[in-house]
Amino acid sequence: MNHDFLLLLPVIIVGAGAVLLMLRAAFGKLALDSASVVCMCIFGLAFAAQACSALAGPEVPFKAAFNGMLMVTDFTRVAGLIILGCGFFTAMSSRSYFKENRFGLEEYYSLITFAAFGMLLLTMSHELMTAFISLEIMSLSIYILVGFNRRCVTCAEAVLKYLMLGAFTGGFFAMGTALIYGGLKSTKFEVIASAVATHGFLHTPALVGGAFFIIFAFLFKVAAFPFHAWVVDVYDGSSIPVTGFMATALKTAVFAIFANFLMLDPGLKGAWVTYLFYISILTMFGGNLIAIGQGSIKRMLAASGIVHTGYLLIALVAVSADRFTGSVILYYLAAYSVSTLGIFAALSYLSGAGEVRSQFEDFKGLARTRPYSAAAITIFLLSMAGIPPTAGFMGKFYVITSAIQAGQVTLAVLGIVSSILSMWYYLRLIINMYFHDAHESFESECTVFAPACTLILAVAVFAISLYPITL
Amino acid sequence: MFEHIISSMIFLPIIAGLILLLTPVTKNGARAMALVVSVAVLILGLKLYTGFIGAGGMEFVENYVWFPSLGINYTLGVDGISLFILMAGTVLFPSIFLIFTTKSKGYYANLLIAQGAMAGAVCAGDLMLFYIFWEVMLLPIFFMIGLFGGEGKIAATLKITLYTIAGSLLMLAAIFYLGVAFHNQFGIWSFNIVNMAALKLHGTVAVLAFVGFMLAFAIKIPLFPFHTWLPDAYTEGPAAATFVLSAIMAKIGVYAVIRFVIPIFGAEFTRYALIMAYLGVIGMMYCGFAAIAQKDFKRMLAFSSASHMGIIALGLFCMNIQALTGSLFQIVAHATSTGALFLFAGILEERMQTRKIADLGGIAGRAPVFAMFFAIAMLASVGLPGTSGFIGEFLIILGAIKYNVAIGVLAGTSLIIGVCYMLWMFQRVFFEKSNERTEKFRDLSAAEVLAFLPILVLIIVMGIYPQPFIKKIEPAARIQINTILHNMQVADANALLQGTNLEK
Amino acid sequence: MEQTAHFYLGLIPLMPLIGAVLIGLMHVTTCRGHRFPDKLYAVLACIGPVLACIMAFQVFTILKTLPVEHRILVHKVFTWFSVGELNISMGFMADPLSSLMILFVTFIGSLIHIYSIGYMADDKTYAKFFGYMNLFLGSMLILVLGDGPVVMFVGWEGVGLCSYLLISYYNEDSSNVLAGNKAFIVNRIGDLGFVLGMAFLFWAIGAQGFDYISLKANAHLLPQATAMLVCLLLFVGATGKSAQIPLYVWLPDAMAGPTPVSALIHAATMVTAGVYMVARFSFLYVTVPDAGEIVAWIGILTALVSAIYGMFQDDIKKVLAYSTVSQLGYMFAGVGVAAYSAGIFHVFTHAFFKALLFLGAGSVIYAMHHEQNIWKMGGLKKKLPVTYLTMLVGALALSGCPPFSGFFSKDEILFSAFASGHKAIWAIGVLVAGMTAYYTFRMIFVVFHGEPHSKSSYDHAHEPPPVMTVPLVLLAIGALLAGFFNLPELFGGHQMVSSWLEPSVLDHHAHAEASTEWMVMGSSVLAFVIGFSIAYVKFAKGAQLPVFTGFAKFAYNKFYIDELYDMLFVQPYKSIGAIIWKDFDPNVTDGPRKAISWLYGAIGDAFRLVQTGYVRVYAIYMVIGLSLISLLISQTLN
Amino acid sequence: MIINYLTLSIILFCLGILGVISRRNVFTVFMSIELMLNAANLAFITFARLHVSMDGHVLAMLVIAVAAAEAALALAVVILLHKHKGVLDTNIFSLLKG
Repeated sequence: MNHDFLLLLPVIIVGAGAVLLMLRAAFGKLALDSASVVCMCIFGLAFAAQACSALAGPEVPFKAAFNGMLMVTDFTRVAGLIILGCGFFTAMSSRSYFKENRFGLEEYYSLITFAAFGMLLLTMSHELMTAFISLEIMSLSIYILVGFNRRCVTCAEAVLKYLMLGAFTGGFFAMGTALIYGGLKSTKFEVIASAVATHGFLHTPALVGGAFFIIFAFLFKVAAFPFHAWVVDVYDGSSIPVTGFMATALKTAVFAIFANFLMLDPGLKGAWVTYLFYISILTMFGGNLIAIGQGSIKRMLAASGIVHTGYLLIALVAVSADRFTGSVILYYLAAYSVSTLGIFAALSYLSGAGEVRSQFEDFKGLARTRPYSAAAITIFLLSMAGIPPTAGFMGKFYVITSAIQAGQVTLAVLGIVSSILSMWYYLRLIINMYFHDAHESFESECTVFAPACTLILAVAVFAISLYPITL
Repeated sequence: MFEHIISSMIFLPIIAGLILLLTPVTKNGARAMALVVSVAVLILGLKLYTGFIGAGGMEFVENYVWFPSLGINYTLGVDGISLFILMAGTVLFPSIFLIFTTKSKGYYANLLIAQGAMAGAVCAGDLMLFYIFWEVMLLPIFFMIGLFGGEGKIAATLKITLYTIAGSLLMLAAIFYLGVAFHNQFGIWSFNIVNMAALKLHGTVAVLAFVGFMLAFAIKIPLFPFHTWLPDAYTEGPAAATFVLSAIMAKIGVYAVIRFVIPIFGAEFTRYALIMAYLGVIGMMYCGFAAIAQKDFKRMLAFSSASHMGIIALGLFCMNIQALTGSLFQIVAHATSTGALFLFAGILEERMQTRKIADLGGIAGRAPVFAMFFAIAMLASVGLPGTSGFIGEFLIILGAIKYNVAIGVLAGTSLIIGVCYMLWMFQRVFFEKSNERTEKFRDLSAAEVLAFLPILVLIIVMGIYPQPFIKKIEPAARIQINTILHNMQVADANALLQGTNLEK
Repeated sequence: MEQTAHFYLGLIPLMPLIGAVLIGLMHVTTCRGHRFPDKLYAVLACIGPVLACIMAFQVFTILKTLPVEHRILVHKVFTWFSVGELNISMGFMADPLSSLMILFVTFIGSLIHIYSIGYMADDKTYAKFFGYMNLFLGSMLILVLGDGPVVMFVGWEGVGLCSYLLISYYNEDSSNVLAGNKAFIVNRIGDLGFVLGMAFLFWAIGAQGFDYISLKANAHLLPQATAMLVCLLLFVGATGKSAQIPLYVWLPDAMAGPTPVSALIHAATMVTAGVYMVARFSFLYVTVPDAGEIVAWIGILTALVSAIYGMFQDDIKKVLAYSTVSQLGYMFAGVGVAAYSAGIFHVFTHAFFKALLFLGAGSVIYAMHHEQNIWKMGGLKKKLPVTYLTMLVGALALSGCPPFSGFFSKDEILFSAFASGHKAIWAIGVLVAGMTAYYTFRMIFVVFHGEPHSKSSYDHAHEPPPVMTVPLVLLAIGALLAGFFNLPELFGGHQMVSSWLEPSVLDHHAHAEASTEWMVMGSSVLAFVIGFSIAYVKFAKGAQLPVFTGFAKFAYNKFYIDELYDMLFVQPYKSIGAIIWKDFDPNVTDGPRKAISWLYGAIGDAFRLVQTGYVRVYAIYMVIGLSLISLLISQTLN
Repeated sequence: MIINYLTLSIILFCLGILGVISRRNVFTVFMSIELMLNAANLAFITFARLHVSMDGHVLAMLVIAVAAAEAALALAVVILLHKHKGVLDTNIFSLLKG
């Protein structure tokens, strides 16, 4: 019981912290800056707690506490670490961001915390309705964060698009849950696992349909190919730190639950491999093709996010369900999150008031005036492109290697090809930053937070690359 | 320090470069530091050279477990194949720092990083480690060309970077495949080059992996028809970048073919050697012909360099000891001669503010020392006996004749082709009447003379008394040749087997 | 005794090379500051050749003391490079052939160096000139002394380089540089033949050792076809270096260099290297007579063609240049019919009288302030008596008037051609002899006899200083007497040179009774007389610049061979380069890359259109995707 | 008997989908989404009846709660949009594209 409590501690900290922040803000007892500090403290504490708990290895299904609706494994532990880290750095860069864009409110931080709470639950949830609810907790907070800047019409448009399509998929998720409930008389994962193990996946049509709807919902959230269209606009519309948060933490959480659900049983996974195979290819190349045409950095990053989803799907296809550790997926997520968050942190203090600098052209000659920021951004871009010795390279290494090991040579080669294609737009930004003369001085009255965040993440890019995992 | 002599040769420059990048140093301070570091590396290199036995195996081996889970080790070592490329870089770098002064600190930092990375790529004994250095050594060049290049620099940068990265990423896929194949065959993970040789590869996937490797190296060398990035990059890039590209990086492509492709893909190599050889010799003639049409001396030198690389590549694929030793020797010879030529071109460009041959003339009268040095380097590059250029070219042609008469004869034409454009250029730049532009050409300063002397001395010494160098190269070359011959015998045996099967 | 000889062998080439390096360094280090006095350079320049000459004589005498079958000294200085079965050592070999060569090479070389002191006196880059000259002499000696084809090739290319440097010596004027380039490139074409020849030879019999001795020993192992191939390829090299058809075109242009250069390099020494090489490889050529046949024919045809050119030149040096080509043709005819000693003997005598003629021409030009057109001279006999007399000796020797040296050597060749049954070659040879006599004396008469054509320059003309005339006289004596070294039995001589060369060249001795020998000799003398008298009639009384028409015009323009080559080789080469660079490389070779990047961008733009921004449309995409997947699933279910 | 309820819920669900992709008014769209959710609820109840267990009812309750939250947010967004443009046509809000 004690142990269980320790495992839940991060969730509790985050949840309680969120409520606390909300209340303090409601009564106006909290300045914006201190709110950000508090938020960072919450994430820091939770992170510490998670790190401590992550030392202990065994799988803990909360039979007694939550009737087995939650389950903690190493996978969820590390996923939680990543999410909390993302939250921490988002809060950190938001502080500098709101120095220039003055629409920040204290609730902002509490919403981030709520979202993180939902994500943590989502990673741990071992039952469909729990998953649904935590998904909604996460999503609703994110919706609000996306539309947080009430004065800007694009934010409103973004939230419209995201909310509408999100709710739409939510409906599918609910329906899927209903179908599975109908088929198996329960929505618990282990019931599904045992059912698939005994009769095979295709035995009960209701299960097939339900799983299909649910996987569709996940694919939507991670912006896999046919369901990706929203992501570019929403990232573009929402404010930079939020975009960073969405791009990293949300993707981590959803991929965690996605993997958990898919790896319940080899039969279940085996049934979806073919579709995921094609979807991942489409996602990689579709993402590249969207990215190449973009003039705005945020849109480019959104599109490259689609590409990385493609790689993660490769990993999903490649990892074997019977001895699933998810180390590859998590490593890739960590590497990707670090570099993405890094770029968004840098953008959050470079883009200036009202995000005036959003296009490639606006960053011409950055290296002349702000060499260190330019260097950091370059590092992040190289990591995304998978150039050694960065974390991104090792991530690709693990993904591709596991794909080859799983016999998916085609997928591996196509993955490499798509990373060649992705060089185009990453290099474009580097070239703009370095090889042109500066039009402006990139002045921005920013606090130390976001630059510090950038620095830490830049170091992390190399640090993570040195951390070995087992396939 | 001396038990980790290679590591220190690799990381001393890299760390120095990073320090330069991250700390506010004046450009003169940067230059001084770069000079000191490169000289220190040179000293280490000389120590290594003197300590090198040359029995054919790896020496000065350093081996540390890095990623135990995947058998990726930090393995370094030097043998007769890598030694001279390593030394070429080590010897040539200080002279760059002596010569070029009027640039920002990033110039020196990038050069230092490139030097370290190239040393790493040459000494790496582990595929992953090699790949890491292989990619890292491109980055400084990317920034050098982009930051300090000419008008068309951005196009050139994009072209070279995308081209090379495309190649090397495909090689990466091949490397992963090798790793997995090794794991499947022996049950353990390893990317060690020596272990890889034990790998049994067959089927289309093996051929694809072979192509992946060859493509990366062919682009780097560059082998016809993958050379199209070269003229732009060499021409637009600053002199030092061009120097590094032509003198050392291209050679690392050649080196990599010997180091990786021959041992690992022996069967495929022997099967496709003829095609490669033809590509090499065609490239030699193609670029030689293209060179005569150039109005821009830097671009002309670029094509001439590509042309020579064609010959060097040819030497790899002739599969006999003379040709292989020849091209290994020629690697160093070409590094010295073409490297020097590009440095001279850089000086010309810097002082004359033009790259047009037509704008120049009569420099020999103005700057006899410069003219003489240039002439020596030029004669070496056209392979005049008594200079380093002759030995390698002669050996390669000799080997080519044995391998395939047609190729040999075509390779021989390099004697003529090279001389045509070189003399043409030399006449228009150094002879004839001087114009108001070249009137005020300043002859080499003492420092520059000092910087060039070692290169020129090397050119002459290697031409007159090459045996010591060859003695160090030959054993390693012989090992490679033996593996090739073994593969050929195996192939013949298989053919025979199939033949008998057909008879049945 | 032999030890000292070995010692010398290494040293002989080194002497001039040291001089070259020394002078070069001194020149380069001082070219910006104050110069060393020219005298110093002059002395330095002459020390090397003279010392080399003395040593060469030493070696010669030492060899002479040895018994005939042991007359061969080899001195391997160090292993040059050895890879696998290939083992090349930087070695030098003195046998009768090479010892004879170095003897007159160093002797004439020294004389010309001394001459140049005067001739180049008012030259700005005095030191450079002597540096090159020394470098040349060193390379030439390496060429001659080399103990194997590869070492010979070092000298071979070295002399080519020096010839290039010295032809384009006055490099302000682009035509000179072009001449230099032409020489270098044409030589390179020949060198390709040489290298390929070496390669084939090596893979055939080179494994046991790639120097002359072991090659000679293994020559019998060589298959006939390979031997043929090797001989022809080597001969290609020879045609390049010794200006034979089809590669003779560079030599006339090479006259752009200073006259001593023409005398030393393009008359006496370098251009005869080809003959030397063929003689060297006589052990190969004797195995394939057909190859010799080809050599002989090419030689005699070259002799004929260039003699025709020679009759119509109006540049004094061009006349001599073509006569050189023509004489070289004789030599090849000689070695071609396996009369190697005769060929070498002609090399020997030719060295004297041609050097003499060039130096004479040089002093004429010197006197006329660098006027080279013979039609602008005339009547110089009184002004330049020494030059006139010496040149007269040279002319007589060249045109084969007994008893001058040229007579004996040429006659030797013609006789062996006749005796070995090559009647046609002999006939052409006699014809050419007549033409030689004609154009030589045409030159002599036009330059020295008759009335001066340009008064002013005539008045300023004066005999050059003794430093130039003394070498002339010495050479004249040589030209006069050199023939007697190889006096045929007929005149009670006993062919010293031939018997001396016996051990090193596999001579094919054609024996014929005295009557034929008399006949042959008589015919060539007759030819001389005819040619001389025609020249006398036409020019002795002085003559004006003729207008050439018809065949004469055709010959005057050298049959338009240069233009032909330009059209056939140079222009195509350039245009191919242009095409590759302008059209092929960017569009074809680089095409795929361009296509890919364009396609990538294009599809990218298309995708941007699909991102309409209407949320409904996005929902529709999702539904379409859903329905497609569900369709697939239902496929699998059934 | 059960099957009818299921058919009804499927029909409702499809109507919802159709509404989302066919209607341009934000309000209608959100109503269609509610329709989909309610179809899910109906399915839950039906299956609860089928399995004779209360779980279905609980799940339905939870879904309703979530739907309510979503609806609240939706209304907020509607107001926000109306403030900006004065109309509720989704096609008006297509500034972000390409």
